[in-house]
Amino acid sequence: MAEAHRPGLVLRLHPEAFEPLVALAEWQQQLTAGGSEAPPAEAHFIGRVRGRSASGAALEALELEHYPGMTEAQITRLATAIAEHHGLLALRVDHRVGRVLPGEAIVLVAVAADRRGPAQRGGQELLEALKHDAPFWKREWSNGVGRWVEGNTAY
Amino acid sequence: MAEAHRPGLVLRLHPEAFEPLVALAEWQQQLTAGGSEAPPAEAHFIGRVRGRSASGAALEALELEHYPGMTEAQITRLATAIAEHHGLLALRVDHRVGRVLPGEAIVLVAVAADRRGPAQRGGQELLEALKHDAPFWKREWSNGVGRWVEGNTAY
Amino acid sequence: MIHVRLFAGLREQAGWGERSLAISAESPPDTPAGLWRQLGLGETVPPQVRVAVNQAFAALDQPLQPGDEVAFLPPISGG
Amino acid sequence: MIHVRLFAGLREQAGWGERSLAISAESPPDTPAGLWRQLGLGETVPPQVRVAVNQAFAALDQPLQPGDEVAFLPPISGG
Repeated sequence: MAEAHRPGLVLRLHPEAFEPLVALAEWQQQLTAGGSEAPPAEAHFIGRVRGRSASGAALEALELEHYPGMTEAQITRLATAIAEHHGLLALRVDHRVGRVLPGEAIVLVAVAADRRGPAQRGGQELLEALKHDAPFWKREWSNGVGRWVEGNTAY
Repeated sequence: MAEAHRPGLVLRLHPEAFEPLVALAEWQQQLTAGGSEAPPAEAHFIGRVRGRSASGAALEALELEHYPGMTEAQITRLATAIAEHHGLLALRVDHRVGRVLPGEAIVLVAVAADRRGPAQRGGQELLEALKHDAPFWKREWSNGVGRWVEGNTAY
Repeated sequence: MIHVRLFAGLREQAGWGERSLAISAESPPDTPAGLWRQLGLGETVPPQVRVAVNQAFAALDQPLQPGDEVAFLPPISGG
Repeated sequence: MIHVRLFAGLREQAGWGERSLAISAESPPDTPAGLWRQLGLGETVPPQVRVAVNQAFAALDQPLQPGDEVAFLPPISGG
């Protein structure tokens, strides 16, 4: 890559459904654009909406509120720190906002590195950072009633 | 899935180049066939051939020898044990054999689970198991000379 | 002026999401903790509420400047 | 008969990859360690070499049965 020492973050916030494998294909193409060698190690994580709420009721939808502006700034800060710590080559984050239906993807995290350890650890840390330190709030809708989710599902 | 309590392993050994995202798309389709809900958590790892040998020479190709029959049996045993330990929903392993060129994918590991922790940990364990306990042997070819790789690259 | 934003459950409890407050030139610089009281949101900011100033996390006692955007954030649940 | 297989570097050092050995009915059951000597591969199996019997890892002293497939595996480098 032209900027091998400044690992790039690609960040997309999606108000509509997105297809994680299409996002990954686009990212991989960018990484090898201009004949660059594909990274030796890639770790991905995809999170999708469950069909049940935390209380076990059938879920109609998950509503994702965020803080426009801070979301992008904060994810960039988090990703940059993790990339430097692990010496990553590239990162990609796709995150839904708005109304998300059961089975739809909420989040994609992808990390490229020279070795499997940094790729896997970097991807895990970035996902935890999104869950705890990026300004997103989930509201579960069941039977027409919305309930804000306090905190995250168990790791 | 029809067999929710018997997590399925899809295993493919590829004598020719394979496209990891195509394999993932096929696997995801199988997981949601018949209207089954997509798994809440998916972790993937893709490993590709580096352009340099362990000694730093330009690599022409990596040759992957394996033990037909034992490879499949052993990966099935490893995946089954890891799936039971972590309560996984599904697993997929794609592994190249034969002559692999720099930049080509050697391995894809994909794991589906109900939560991110088991998906990530299960995927990591399966990858380490493939590296240490499945009968594959790598030979690096540089300048027309082949050299068997003893052991694995650093984690 | 200081711009204040509330999100998610906090916004719904308060009944508003955005406000702008005038700051008088002679008053001491305000802080997020002071704003919370001044806006009638409560005596002290609850421990689970985090504060951002200009879209970055900040301390409750950070001195504020005219033009700052202050946000009170309920517990985060992203990813 | 017992079938013996060598892989990768071991195969190339030995100059062969597969052999079948007859077992006499009166001889005691052989083991992978015994086969290694009998085939002239060395006095003892080096610690980095692993053994598989019928395509599953096995101990060096596992008694062998007629029809078994015994493989000697150099250090693995998969994934």
